[in-house]
Amino acid sequence: MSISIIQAILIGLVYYLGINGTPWTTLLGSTILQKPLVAGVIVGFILGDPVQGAIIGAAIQLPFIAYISAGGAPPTDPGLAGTLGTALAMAAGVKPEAAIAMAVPIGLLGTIIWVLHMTIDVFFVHAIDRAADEGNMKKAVFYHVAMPQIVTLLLGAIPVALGCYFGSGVVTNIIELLQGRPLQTLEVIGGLLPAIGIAMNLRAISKPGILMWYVLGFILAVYLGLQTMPIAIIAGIVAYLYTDLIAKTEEKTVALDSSEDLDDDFI
Amino acid sequence: MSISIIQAILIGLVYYLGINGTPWTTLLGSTILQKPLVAGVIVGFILGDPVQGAIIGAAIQLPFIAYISAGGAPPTDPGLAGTLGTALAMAAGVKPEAAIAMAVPIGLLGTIIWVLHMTIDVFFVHAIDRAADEGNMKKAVFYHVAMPQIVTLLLGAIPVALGCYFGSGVVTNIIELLQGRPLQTLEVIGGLLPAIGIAMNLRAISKPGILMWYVLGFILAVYLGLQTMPIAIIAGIVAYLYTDLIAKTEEKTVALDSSEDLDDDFI
Amino acid sequence: MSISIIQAILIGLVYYLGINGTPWTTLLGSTILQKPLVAGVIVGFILGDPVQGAIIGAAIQLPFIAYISAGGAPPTDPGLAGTLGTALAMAAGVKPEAAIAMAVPIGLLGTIIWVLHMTIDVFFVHAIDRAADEGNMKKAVFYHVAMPQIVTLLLGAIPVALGCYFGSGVVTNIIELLQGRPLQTLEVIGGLLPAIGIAMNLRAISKPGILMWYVLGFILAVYLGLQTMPIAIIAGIVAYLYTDLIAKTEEKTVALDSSEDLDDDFI
Amino acid sequence: MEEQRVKLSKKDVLRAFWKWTFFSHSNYNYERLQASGVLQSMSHIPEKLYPGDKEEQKKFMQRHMSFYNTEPHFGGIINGMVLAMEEERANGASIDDDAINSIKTGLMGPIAGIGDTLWQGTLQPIALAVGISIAAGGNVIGALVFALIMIGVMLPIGYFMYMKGYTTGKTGVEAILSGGKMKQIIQAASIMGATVLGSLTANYVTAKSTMNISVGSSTLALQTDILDKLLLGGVPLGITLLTLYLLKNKKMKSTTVMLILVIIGLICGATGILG
Amino acid sequence: MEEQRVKLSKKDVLRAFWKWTFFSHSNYNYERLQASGVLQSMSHIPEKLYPGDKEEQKKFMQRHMSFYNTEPHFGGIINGMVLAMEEERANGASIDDDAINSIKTGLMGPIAGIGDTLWQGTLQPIALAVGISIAAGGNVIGALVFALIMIGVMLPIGYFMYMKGYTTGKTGVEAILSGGKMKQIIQAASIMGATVLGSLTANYVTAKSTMNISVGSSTLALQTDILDKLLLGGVPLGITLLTLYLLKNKKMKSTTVMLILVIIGLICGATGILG
Amino acid sequence: MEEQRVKLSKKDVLRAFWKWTFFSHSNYNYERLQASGVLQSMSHIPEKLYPGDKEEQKKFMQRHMSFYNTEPHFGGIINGMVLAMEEERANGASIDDDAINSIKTGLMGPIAGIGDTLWQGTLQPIALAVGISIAAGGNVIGALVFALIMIGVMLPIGYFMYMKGYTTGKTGVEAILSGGKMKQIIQAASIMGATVLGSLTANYVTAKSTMNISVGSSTLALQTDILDKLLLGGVPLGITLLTLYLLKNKKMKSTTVMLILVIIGLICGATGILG
Ligand SMILES: OC[C@H]1O[C@H](O)[C@@H](O)[C@@H](O)[C@@H]1O
Ligand SMILES: OC[C@H]1O[C@H](O)[C@@H](O)[C@@H](O)[C@@H]1O
Ligand SMILES: OC[C@H]1O[C@H](O)[C@@H](O)[C@@H](O)[C@@H]1O
Repeated sequence: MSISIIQAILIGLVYYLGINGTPWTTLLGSTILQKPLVAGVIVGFILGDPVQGAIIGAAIQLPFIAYISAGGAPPTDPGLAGTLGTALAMAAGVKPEAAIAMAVPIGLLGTIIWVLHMTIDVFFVHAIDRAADEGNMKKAVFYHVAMPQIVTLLLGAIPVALGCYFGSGVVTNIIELLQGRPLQTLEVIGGLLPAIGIAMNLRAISKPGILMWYVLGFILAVYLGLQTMPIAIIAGIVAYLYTDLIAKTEEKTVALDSSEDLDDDFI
Repeated sequence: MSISIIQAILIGLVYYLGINGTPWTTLLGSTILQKPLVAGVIVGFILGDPVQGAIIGAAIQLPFIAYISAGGAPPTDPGLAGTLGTALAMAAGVKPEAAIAMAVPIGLLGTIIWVLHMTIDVFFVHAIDRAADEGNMKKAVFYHVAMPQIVTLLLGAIPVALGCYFGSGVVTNIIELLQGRPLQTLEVIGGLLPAIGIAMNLRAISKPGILMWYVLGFILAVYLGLQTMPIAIIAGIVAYLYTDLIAKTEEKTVALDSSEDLDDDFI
Repeated sequence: MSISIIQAILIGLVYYLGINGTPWTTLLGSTILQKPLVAGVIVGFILGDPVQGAIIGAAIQLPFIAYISAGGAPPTDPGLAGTLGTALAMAAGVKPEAAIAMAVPIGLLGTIIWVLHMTIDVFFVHAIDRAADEGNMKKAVFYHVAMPQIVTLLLGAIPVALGCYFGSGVVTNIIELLQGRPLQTLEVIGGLLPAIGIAMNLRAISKPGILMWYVLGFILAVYLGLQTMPIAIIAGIVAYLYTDLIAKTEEKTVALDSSEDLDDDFI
Repeated sequence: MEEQRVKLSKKDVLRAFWKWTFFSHSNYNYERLQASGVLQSMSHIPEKLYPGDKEEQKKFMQRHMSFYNTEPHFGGIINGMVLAMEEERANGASIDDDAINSIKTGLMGPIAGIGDTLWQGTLQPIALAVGISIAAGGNVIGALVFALIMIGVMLPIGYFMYMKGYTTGKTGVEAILSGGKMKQIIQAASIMGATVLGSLTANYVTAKSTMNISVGSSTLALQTDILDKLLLGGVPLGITLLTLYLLKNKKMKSTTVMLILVIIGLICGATGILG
Repeated sequence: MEEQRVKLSKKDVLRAFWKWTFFSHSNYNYERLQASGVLQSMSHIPEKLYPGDKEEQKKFMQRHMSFYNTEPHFGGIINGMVLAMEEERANGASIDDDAINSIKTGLMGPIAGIGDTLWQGTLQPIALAVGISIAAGGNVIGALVFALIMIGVMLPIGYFMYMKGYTTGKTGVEAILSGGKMKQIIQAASIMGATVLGSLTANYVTAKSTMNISVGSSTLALQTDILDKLLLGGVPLGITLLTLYLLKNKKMKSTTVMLILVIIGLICGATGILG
Repeated sequence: MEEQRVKLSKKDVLRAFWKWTFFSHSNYNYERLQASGVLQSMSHIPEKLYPGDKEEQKKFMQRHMSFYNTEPHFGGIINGMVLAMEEERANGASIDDDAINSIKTGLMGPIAGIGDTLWQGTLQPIALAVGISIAAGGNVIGALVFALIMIGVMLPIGYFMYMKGYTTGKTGVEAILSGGKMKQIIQAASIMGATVLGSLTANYVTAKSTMNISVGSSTLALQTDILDKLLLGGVPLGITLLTLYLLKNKKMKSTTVMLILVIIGLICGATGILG
């Protein structure tokens, strides 16, 4: 399958819209489009096969399933993996497992785009500072809303469109070359990568003892074959009951402490 | 299959014996006979096919599985559904699913019998009042034990016997007419009805937070395929351990409170 | 299969090495060799078929799975069951289930050897007492390390070797005779016997309420088909969280008590 | 201490227990519910406590015709207690009609709540589920197993409660009821009951959609392709929670709610949304 | 009490909420992150609070260009609060620049932590898992279901938080944050999140050995004959815990850790240890 | 402070640990159990502490021939402690024979209880279950896996305990033992152990009825049609609880109970009730 110029540009647009901060309900809209699960279907639609897009997108989503982007520098870009990755995988006609292996390095490239726009946007902040000194709100709004979008659009959509248009042939050849053990090795790597997102996420919520719950979730899923939704519900209920008990114990201490304060006051 | 007069009368008797308050070990005996699960087998036995009776009775039991009768006016009468319902279903030779759909409206009719005997029995209470004023214990006992039973027997056994004898033909015809989508719709309704008993029961035991345990039981049953018995045992143990922890926390407060009282006394 | 003299002696040696207190890392080494699971493979190896030894040994291990030897008199000897039992079962070519039934009475015989060496060793203690009175450490060490081992070696290895050499024919004949219901009955008995080890173990850790956890483990294993390892992990985590909550409640009491002591001091 | 003139024999108490067990609801009625059941269960008592004293016997009878309604097995503890109070009263203790009556009316409600939760709310659905699972395949033993579980558990409880009430008397029973242990048992039983009701919902409320959705050329089964991925059994769960909401928060009568369910079933069944 | 001169209408607050919701990250940058997002979300406010007063309007603009970064949905509570403070200030309350600024910098961190845990750490992986399970078989609805779950949960939260912040004001928000209930919610969400991450590890991290071991004549499959008996999925679990260890205890950058995993995968894949 | 004259080297302590580990039960006997094991483990110590002083060396030997029995791995903490006390004593501290002896007899019981629970009661059955599951199919690695788990866990524990005892000394060990943490560990281990024993009962105690019941024309299999519906595995559970009852409440000897089980098995097996 080859990708036409129009298709390549549309896919570039999808990538742009999935960058944090495009004027969708920021983060809610853009992070949804950023997901390979979602972008995959749309790319598939653009390429004329939404069903295949859904399958490839769902596969590419896997290594990013627990990806968490908090503040600073993201380690990889699910948005690029989901758009360019899906497009090239569909063009090369590879299996979902191979699509994962292709999408992961593509995701890493995406961080370049992130660094660029996060740097260029600094200029606009300074422009807004000046607008503030002038008390010119219109100008401030213009520099916040319009300018960065143009930059991000150029920085995002163009490389992706080019990648789609010129990349598909190259990638098909590469995939050809990798048949057999090399591709299998890429699949092994693809199987390990979700560990990063999960571990980063775990680090973010890490508290003493939290690993026990993690292992519990793991054991329940492995040995009982439970999917994520029932485990989430069970865990939510048990967590509530458990923390409620802890809160009950601590209430007592607070009650105790305050009553002692009272004693002190009386003496 | 047609139902003979003798059979109809015997089934009427079974219904009578399942009305709360017949001189069986009240509630224990009568509520057992009242269950379609039990009445079904007996009706089947009377009609010459206990095995089919067991199957139909177990099916009709379903919408009444969590039925709870506390004090006031019951919303439906499992006793009538289990006796008349089983008899007519067997006579019409329908599948268990259709038997449920037939039994449910029959159950609703039963509340009429309940209202009647609960009203008529008021006369006997007044008669016992008079006996008390006379200090006549024999008469009081007679009005408590014998009279209401005669009334209940007539109110209960006769309509059921008539229903069995004359109803079977009618019901067979109706069932004939309902084949296809209508019967399927009745089955849909039958599938929803256990929700009532369950919800009434939940309302009766409702406390803050209790719904979480309900959902937990639901998830465990749905996703792990656990039957009621293992869930009951697991829930019993976990509930004990959980409430024990709560009790331990509260003990402390009590201990704390009382020790503070002590302090007050000393000062 | 017949057992040669050399093989019989080697098996006797394996038994000796599995008696508590042989100069292996005591208890750690000897109790490992004492297990039919381990001894079975070694005996199989000696008899030229380690795979069959593993199968028979694993089976004979079953009735001893929760066997606990604490201090006093052991009720049975897994070591003898695992060595002589495996050897005779392999010689007779019986199925694993029948091997269990054979090994259990053999295990009971082993307690005789235990009683003998525990009694004879008393002499050496007295000898060491005398060495202590003389301040002769060399002699003390000799009586502790060397002498009891010679006795245990003779008491243990000789009967086992004889049993292996002469027993195999006898046992094969007996097994022949027991075909059918008798052997089946032996298998029934074999199925009941693990209850002893489990119950002794439960008795050892018995605390109020502990049986609830036992039943919980049972239900989880029976209804969810969980193996021992996942149950152990789940139980370990839940037990930690549960006891931690209890500890939290009790801390409060301690905190309370001590703070009250403080109050007393101040007044 | 005053010497005791009349004493109920073990047999007297037992007879009262059995009569209560057999006839408590014999004359169940809208006006005073189990009132005459209480009286009849003690019909042999007045002659024992006030032999020949017609006046006191008459008063006894009148005393026990007041409104009464409780769960008979657990509530037996009240009946037993009342019997003990009557005995003391006959022996001169100053227990007036009010005292006995207020004990009855004060305790019958809470104990009915406890008893209904433990019995109808927890034990009975479990025993029914077991019985159904045996009987559904055509096994006539299912009904018997259900009956034996119920009788085997409830009769001993009824006996124990009645005797406990008689031997502990008024203060004892109040101590039991206000103690933390009782609170914990109710709490635990509620939790167990709710969990069991959850499993009953999963096993016995059925509602599956048979609708298909066409997206372009492919067809999706609403139930298996979407709803089941979201939450297995989500529809039955939702319907039961809706029912609870109507009953509890909207305070609808159960017959009204049943009608609503029937209408929902009619519409969804006829249109093929459910089926 | 002083009479209130200027008052923001419900519509003013709503506009600020929506602008924040749409444009918070529009000019996201390394120097001050969401700074100009805060200003732009309130671009219609200065003219309302200080009609015609150019000087105060300028000060307002300068005030809100300071470094700001939080999770936008939960963090809206801060923005709402700031709006309320600005309103009070315009009405003469003695709230100086420092007060407003320190509220923003003091709360943005903790609330980002809470928000990210609840949103990205807990809700999002669950919704993704549901979406993937639908989509993996070629069902285009999967993406939609994911999107609807996210929007359906997060938009109401964002709205509620912003309005809560505006109506409760400074002291109210601090009370909420320091209360035991908030602590419990975070704790419970962390536990739930960790458990869900465990199930994700089980379902999505894959590493199976294809090695065989020969013992004498028989051949053992390392994975099915030994490792699976020890602990099902032990290898993926171990790899994830190793990753966590490198990230958390060794404080490695996530890209470094990714490189390490790639190398492990390369070696194990090429040698056939995993495959 | 007095200057220290003799000091045990790290190597002395290590030798004592290894001798204890290898030979503790070498001369296990009915009269004094591990008594001479304690002495022999420290056979190189007297010459070190009292070089040339025959009298003190003799006393040392006599001192350590008293009754001793504990779980060797966990109990090493006592041995280590005793070694430290002997060293202090040789350096003039006023520690008499009684002090050392009472420490040994006072602690050996509780620590044996703890150790046996953790080791034989919890770890060993789990490791055996893993080993059996591997070996039952004819895999010779099962035994090795079991051995490695046991050694890998127990040897480090033994080493840690001995060294802990030596370095912390008397007061330290008592503090550890009376601390809440130790209590919690035992409690948690008991709970884990009991749960594991439950799963062992389910997996390894087998008792199935082969009886059929005829009701009219139909035949019911007692096991699958009735018992399994009531409670899967109810018979093995009941038998194990009966065994526990006989052992614990009836205080029967384990051999008696074994005999009873054999008789039950004989009767039920011969009559075909079980089979
Ligand atoms: O960490 C707070 C916040 O930081 C950035 O704004 C983004 O990465 C958000 O997704 C995140 O919630
Ligand atoms: O609610 C108390 C009591 O009321 C009535 O007597 C009956 O419905 C009983 O089943 C119930 O236990
Ligand atoms: O009970 C303490 C201890 O006693 C004996 O030494 C042996 O049975 C050991 O296995 C056990 O640990």
